[in-house]
Amino acid sequence: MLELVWLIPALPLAGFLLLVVFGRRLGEPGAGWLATAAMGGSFAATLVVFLGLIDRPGDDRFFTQTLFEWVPSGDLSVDAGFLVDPLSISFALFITGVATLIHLYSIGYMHGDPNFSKFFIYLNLFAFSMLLLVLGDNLLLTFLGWEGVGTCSYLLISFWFTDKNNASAGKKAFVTNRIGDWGFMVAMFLVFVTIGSLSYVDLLGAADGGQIAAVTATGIVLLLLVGAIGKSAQVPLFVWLPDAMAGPTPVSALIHAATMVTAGVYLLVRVNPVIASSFGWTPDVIAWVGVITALVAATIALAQNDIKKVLAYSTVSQLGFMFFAIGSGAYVAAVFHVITHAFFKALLFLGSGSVIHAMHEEQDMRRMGGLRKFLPITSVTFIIGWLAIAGVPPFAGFWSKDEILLYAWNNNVAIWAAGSLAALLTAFYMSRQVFMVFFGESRWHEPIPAEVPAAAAVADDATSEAGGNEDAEVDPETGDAEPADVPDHAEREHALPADFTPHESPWTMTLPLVVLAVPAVIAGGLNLPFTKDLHFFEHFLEPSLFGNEAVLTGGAGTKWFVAGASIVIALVGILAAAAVYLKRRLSPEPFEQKAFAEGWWIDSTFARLVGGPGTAVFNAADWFDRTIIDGTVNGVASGVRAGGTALRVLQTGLARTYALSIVVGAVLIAAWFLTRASL
Amino acid sequence: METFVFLVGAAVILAGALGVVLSASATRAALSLIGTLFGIAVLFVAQEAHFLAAVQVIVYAGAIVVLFLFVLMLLGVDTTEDLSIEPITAQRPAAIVAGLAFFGMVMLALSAGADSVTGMPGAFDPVAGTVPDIVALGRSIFTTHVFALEATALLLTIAVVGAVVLVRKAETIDPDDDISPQLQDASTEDGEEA
Amino acid sequence: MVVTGTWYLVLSAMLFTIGGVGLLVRRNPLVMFMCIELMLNAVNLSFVTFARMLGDVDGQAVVFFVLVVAAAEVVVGLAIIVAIMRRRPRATADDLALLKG
Amino acid sequence: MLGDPLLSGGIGLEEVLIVLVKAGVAFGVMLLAVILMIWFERKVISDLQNRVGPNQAGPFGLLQTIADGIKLIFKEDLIPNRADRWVFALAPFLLLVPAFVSFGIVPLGGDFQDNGGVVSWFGRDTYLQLADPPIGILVLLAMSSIGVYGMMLAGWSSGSKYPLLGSVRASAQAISYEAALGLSLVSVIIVSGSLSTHDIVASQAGEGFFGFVPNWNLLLTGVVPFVIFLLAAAAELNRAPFDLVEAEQELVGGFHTEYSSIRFGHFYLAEYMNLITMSAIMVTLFLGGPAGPIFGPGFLHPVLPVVWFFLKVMLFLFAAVWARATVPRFRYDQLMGLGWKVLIPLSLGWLLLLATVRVGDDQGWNYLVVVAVCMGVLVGAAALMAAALSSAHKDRIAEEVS
Repeated sequence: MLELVWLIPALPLAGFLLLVVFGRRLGEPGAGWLATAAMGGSFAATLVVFLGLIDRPGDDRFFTQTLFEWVPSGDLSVDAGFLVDPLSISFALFITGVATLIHLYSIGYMHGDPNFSKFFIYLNLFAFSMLLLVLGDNLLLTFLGWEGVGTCSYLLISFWFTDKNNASAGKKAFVTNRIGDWGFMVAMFLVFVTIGSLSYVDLLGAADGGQIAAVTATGIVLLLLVGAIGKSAQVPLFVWLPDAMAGPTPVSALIHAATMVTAGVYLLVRVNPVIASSFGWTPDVIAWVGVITALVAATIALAQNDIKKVLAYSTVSQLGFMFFAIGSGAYVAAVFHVITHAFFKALLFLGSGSVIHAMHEEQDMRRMGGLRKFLPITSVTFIIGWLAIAGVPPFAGFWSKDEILLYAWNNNVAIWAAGSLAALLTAFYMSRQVFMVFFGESRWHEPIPAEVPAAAAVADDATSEAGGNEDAEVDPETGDAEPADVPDHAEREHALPADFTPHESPWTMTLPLVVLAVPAVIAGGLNLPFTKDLHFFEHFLEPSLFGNEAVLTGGAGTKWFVAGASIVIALVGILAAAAVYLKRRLSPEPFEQKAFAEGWWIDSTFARLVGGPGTAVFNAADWFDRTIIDGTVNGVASGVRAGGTALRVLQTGLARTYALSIVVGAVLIAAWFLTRASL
Repeated sequence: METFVFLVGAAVILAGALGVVLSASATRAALSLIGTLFGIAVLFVAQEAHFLAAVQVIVYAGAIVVLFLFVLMLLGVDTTEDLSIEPITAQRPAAIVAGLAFFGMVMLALSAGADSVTGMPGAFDPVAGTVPDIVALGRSIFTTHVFALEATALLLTIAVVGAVVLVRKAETIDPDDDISPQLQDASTEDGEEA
Repeated sequence: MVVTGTWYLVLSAMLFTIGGVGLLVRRNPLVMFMCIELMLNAVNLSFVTFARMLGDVDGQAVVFFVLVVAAAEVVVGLAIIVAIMRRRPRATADDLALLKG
Repeated sequence: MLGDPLLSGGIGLEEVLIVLVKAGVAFGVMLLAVILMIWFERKVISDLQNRVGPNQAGPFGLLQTIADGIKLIFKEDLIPNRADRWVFALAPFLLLVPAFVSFGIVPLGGDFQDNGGVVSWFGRDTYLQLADPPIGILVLLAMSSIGVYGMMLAGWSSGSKYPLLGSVRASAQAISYEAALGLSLVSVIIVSGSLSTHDIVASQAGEGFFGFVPNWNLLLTGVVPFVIFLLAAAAELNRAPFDLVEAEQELVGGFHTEYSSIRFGHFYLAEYMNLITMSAIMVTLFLGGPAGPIFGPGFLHPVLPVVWFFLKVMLFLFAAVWARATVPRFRYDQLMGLGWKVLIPLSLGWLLLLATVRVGDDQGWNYLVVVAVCMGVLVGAAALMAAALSSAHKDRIAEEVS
């Protein structure tokens, strides 16, 4: 059954190709159904492969399928092939599963969009790229998928590209990702130079066998970390992800929950033997990157008013959790969290999409409230997602987060402390969101509070303005990017009619919510901490980890203490939020610091850097390009032109002259051969 | 016997060739060309290439030169060319010098390797006549050279289509042609045949 | 006196030279075409001669293909000439010098 | 099977003499046949039209042709002022010579039943035909393509409009039908397995179906090539119903309008020579030539094949005259349409069919299946072509209307 692995990426690819050809003809909703069917088939294929995999004995769960030799070039020979092992198949499972649901949801969400079929083309291509990334049996194939998801995210984020902000958000994601890609590529070169192959089997085998020097391994891991930071939106390259909210909500769910952003986590977990053979401080670097990201993003999320931005920063924060899990050696926990996060974050995003849909594209939480009554299904499922992410047992998020914190404690208490703080903030801002959106009074006819528009404009558009400056990075000549002069909600104020009431979304949108809510509740069962026998997931992943999973030193007491602390933290966060936003006992002012709202000025710092010294460098490069490179090229061209002008006289246009020259040439050739023959 | 045939054939060939080059009228040139082609066919027969001789007559004399004559007649381009002038300076002496140089080269090569053609002798002996040339030729063409055969078939088809398209276009561009429609019809038909 | 292959080859060279010179000195495109045919025939003759000298029928096979290609060439070439002549009656090869540099 | 046994043992005086005699006999037979054929045609047409015809010169007017010839010789020989004299004089011979050369390859007699067509003259074995080149039947094609020059140059060199039109018509017609002629000829070659006319006749000499149906190519090739050949030959010969070249109402006298006296006589002669040659070729290709039952006393054995041959040729000659008397003339576009759109595709298709059957024989395929499949393919191709033609026709009409 494992031989069917090629079907997993092939089906979305087929869907993509079919839609490219017939998409417009199929129209709405046929194109969507085709894409969904392709994804569903892919999910089914993944299930089959998964069953085939668990059918094998534990140490035999490592299967490669070579399709053809892809890049034969001297010493470099790269096959196009797939690698099936517990790690890749776990990723493939939740990717195809969640993607199927998101496809389904999109049919409803994208209803009436003029580019309906194009959206599904991109979605299918995205899913194909992601599966290639995960299932590829060598770094180059993974890189292909890596670039593929980058391209697709660019296309999807700027799907409504007629709006300048959306377009620049897409560009920002693309450019930021380039930095990470640079790291990935250099890492690949290093790998090839070191072991002469790019295939995972060789790389992991070499690393596991201790054939890679610690220096080299550290270099590879750090470079891959750069790639992962770009793709998985870690500090300092996380700035693109919140802007990526410009895309349609299903895209946000697909990119931020299930797939693209987890690529970095996948990559680092995949190369765990390399991490193991690097210097001892390397994992700490990863861990600190993760924990700082988790904290920074969580603080920023506190002060956001856009329903999707909150979720975006929360994603960044959760990805930070996964990173410091990897840094702490808790690979299983990291992947576990990836999976639970995929479920509940997809649920939350789709839920927010449903809310936005109901509110006629209104995204400002200050104009929502009390939606519980109007959107029963959405609100119930959203609340489940909230409880899951906040870390309330027995919802899925609790188990994975607890596991991570446990390993963090085991590794370094400082990291645990910072992580716990991040968890507290998570519980707080998520509760804030839920209370603002679903509880309290409905506020959609109220104007935004008087002092807010300016602040909100700053807060809301800080990132998009920076997006404009990112734009400047791409094109240095238009240094003064046009600021977003009209705040979005000012336009929307007129969009809602007086007798407006929110309405529940169609079934294609609510069905995925309900389906996703189920694993958001129970996915924790994958890896229960109580006894060794309940560590299903850990056992399953074992063959992929080469025994590099950290070993817990503390006893059961530590476990219970960390778990208890997690529960307390979650409850404190929720209660505090309730006090501030539900009961209005406390002013929200201290929580919504300007620094938080402006994202610690990271974006604007980037913009200033790029706009100041950066521009000078760009100008220098521009000068070099124009004068030296163009000069060389043009010089050659004008030389050729001068020669041509001189030789033009020979071209008389008279056929007989040409014929004469041919005869002369023939005579000369004959003479040449005769002299050679006589020698 | 072969000497006689060769001498007569060579005389016809050279006379015809000179006729092509020297006669001012294009029609005379075409008639001279027929003479040359016949001479070649005769020499083919003298060298036991019977099939090629027949094909030479059928294709060259029967189709190609007929085409020339058709074009000459229909387009009225049979103006006698004034051979006493030469618009391109020094073209004529240069041509003669180059031609003689080429001929000299070939003669040199021939004298260097007279009667000693290099290469592996094949099994086909046309003089002994054990295998009729047409059988041997057929085998060669339909086994060793079958791909080339298909390619030339394709080439012919393309050529015919191309010729028809070329000629048709001119018709639509220039409807006030001085050729009567009937004759045009005939010329198109002829183009298709060859 | 025995006729050897060299006789044929010399004849072929003479024919080729005459054709080549004719191509260079004549201005009527049709006659130039005929001169090309002369050259092709010279080559054909030498091929048949070689076929006999070497006892290899492939020389004849080549002639066969030359015949076919010559037919194709004439068809297209004459079509082009017809197209040109309809626009510019009595044009010689020297008048068709639009491609000069 | 390698040509005439006469030449296999070196060439001496006897051989040269025999060949000269053969050439003389062939030429004599041909001339005599033409003279009689002209008389025969006039007589038969007269009978068909219910009148008497030539009856003054000699018994039954047999000498009428000779009288006409003498009259022609003594007429004034006119050469138009604008004519290209040299070509004008050459043209009739370009028509005449090929007609005779073609006749040279026709086996006139010989005992094909017992003796492989070999006769003994002066102690030498030979065939009763002027020449048996290994490429035999291709000579026919080569010569008929030379004949085109005769018509073409005759019309062109007259320096006059009607002959030019006539010659363009005639040569276009000849070239067009030559393709169909050649293709149907290939069918015969496939069945007989040789290009030599002698071998073709020999291959038809054997015992046929059921013991009495002759083993003729007419049947072996499935009649269709024969019909095509017959039509194409009529067109090549400019015989009715394809005698557009001499459509007096349109073209005065065709390409030889400006010819008079003996030059005109040459054309006349060539025309009938061609007719007879073509009939003889058809007999050779399809009706087994001189092959036929040999019986009776010994002295009859060399004579009977010649008789069979003569009878078969007479069949075609009569048919030609009959057609001239009864069938109306085609229009020029009909003629071209028939040639290009019917005969050539049909003969091509039939050729493919025969070739496939041949391959099927070699491979041991089921005969019926092969034929059925081939027929299916051919019918499909015909339908496609009919569709293409009709749509092209529609396009042309639309173009003309606009």
